[in-house]
Amino acid sequence: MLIAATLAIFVAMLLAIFRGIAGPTLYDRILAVNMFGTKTVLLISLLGFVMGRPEFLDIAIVYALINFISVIGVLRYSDTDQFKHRQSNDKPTEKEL
Amino acid sequence: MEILLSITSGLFLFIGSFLCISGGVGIIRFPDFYTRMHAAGVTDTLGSAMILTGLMFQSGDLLVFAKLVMVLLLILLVGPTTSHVLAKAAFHNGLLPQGLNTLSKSDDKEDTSSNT
Amino acid sequence: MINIVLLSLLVVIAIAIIRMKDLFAVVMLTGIYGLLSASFFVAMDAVDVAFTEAAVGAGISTLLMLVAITMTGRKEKVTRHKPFAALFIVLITGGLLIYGTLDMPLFGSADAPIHSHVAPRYLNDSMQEIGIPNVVTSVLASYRAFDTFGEVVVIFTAGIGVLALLFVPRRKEEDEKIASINDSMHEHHLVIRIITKMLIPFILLFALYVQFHGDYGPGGGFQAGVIFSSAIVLYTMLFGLSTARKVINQGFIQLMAAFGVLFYGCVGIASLMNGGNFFDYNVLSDDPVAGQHLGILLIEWGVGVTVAAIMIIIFFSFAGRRELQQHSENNKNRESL
Amino acid sequence: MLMGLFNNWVVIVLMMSGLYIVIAHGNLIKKLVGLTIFQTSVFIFYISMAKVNGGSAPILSENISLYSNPLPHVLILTAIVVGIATTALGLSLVVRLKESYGTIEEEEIQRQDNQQNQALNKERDK
Repeated sequence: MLIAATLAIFVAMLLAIFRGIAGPTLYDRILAVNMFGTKTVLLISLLGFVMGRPEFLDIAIVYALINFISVIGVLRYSDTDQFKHRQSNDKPTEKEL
Repeated sequence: MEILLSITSGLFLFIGSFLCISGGVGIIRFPDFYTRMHAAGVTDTLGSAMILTGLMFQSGDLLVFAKLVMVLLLILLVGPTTSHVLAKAAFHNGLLPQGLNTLSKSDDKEDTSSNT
Repeated sequence: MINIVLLSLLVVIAIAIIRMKDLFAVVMLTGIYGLLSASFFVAMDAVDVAFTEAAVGAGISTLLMLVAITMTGRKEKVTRHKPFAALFIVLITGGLLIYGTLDMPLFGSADAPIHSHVAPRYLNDSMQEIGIPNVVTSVLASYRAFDTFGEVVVIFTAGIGVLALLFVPRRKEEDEKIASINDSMHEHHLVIRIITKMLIPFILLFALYVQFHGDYGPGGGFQAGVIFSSAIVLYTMLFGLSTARKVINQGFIQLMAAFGVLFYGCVGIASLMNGGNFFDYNVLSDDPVAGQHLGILLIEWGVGVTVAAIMIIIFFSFAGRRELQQHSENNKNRESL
Repeated sequence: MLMGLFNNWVVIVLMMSGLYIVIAHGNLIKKLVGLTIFQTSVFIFYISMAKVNGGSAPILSENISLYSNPLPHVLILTAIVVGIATTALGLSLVVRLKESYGTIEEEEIQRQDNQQNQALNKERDK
């Protein structure tokens, strides 16, 4: 069951990466990073149990904290004039890709 | 007792995995940012809670159990907060949900005036 | 098995980074890249490294890059500088390197040359010689303490460099004007303010736990320093730079950065004075193992103080520069209106 | 064989992606991102060398006998923190370049430099 849960997390991570690459708006990417961070916390907790030494959960705690900090930071600094009202400008850049 | 614990744990892990995958599908398939955020935000928190609870049944050690509880508390505290802030920031910065496009004209005007 | 999945995801992200033109998306992907590589480190048993990468790669480095692109512009120009020549060089080099790997020992084999020289001694004897279970910490802080000293000095020097490049001397009357433009997060985000107030003490406490628990589990001065500084960074982002500077005086932080390095060096001098070699902690106390414990505790403390202080200095410098730029832009806008 | 060297090959692919970004892209921030990818590939190389099949994390415990090699972990742990410090130094250089040149594209900076040099040379000739 642990292995199955790990695989499920991998699938969710893959889907989050797709959303992170595809965009289209800035907030989709932030959402993808946030979701990816939560999945990483889960993955690390699960990996501890899969590998038989679950006492290293400190790393998962750090992840949960740092993930919060980085999302807040991203929102804080995307709040500037340069990034505002970019909805219309965002789409052409995606077509360029 | 052992069997009961592992069955309960497996059940929780299964629900959690299902929620995680459905959240992943949601973030890919939904049409605009706000619906995607709805999918990701809800399943993220609930799925994590389920998986961590499932792991708690297997922990066996008090320290590991305590750490799992701590991770769970953090996720319960942080997950909804980030979703809230993300949605708020997106709305404030002029990203409109699908079907509300009529409002965007006034937004564009504001944009040009602030850029000059 | 897990490592193959993680590495494939890393390659996908690296290729996506090459193709992206929007620097914001690139920075977001770098964040995911950091998270992924840290999961890989956990799968490879390198828990201490994963700890560091978690705090650094996913948090601070993403934030610094983001602050930098808010100052330098978000879009990359499309023009490429001789892409085919570059591709040619890259393919040739990569091909040669792959040819080189054919003689490498296979992944995970226990008889690879790397496992045959000093590693067995560290694993077998460190419990008697140093007396702490985390071998990584005992190698870092005792066997290779001189090396770590060098690394700490490098971090210190880089911090001084950033300070020299970005430091803005400010007058008091300007200070208030600049502060007045930059508290938007403070004003409008009530929920996040309360949650942050709840979290910051916890983060600081957790940093101290990581600092002192480094002997028995993953952790140590480097990780603790970064986690401590990220709490301060969180505070700065929410309440504005000038408020944060009132809480933590910049001069004091600079003093602490220098103090940490000096403290580290002094432990080495103290062991010289007591008749041992540089960083030979056995002589610090009557009992060699107790001496080692004392030495590692002191050294990790020095490392933690320096790393935390340097990270805070770096973030303050970037944020201060950004505030100054915004201030001058606002002035320009006002004049043009 | 294929599985045994897979890690090394991924490291090389990542390293070359980083190198390609550094060579082919003119944007200085993108170059720094390329350097970060390059750096991380080296970290991955070291850490995957340290792994021993069936081993465990190098934190001694009574009922475990096989551990992974701790030495590369030590080297990489410090290298990560040094890496972020040097990246910050690079970013601050980029910020200063943007302030004095108004752009962070390598070619435009080069062009501005050339123009300045030509102007200086002309003045000297006069």
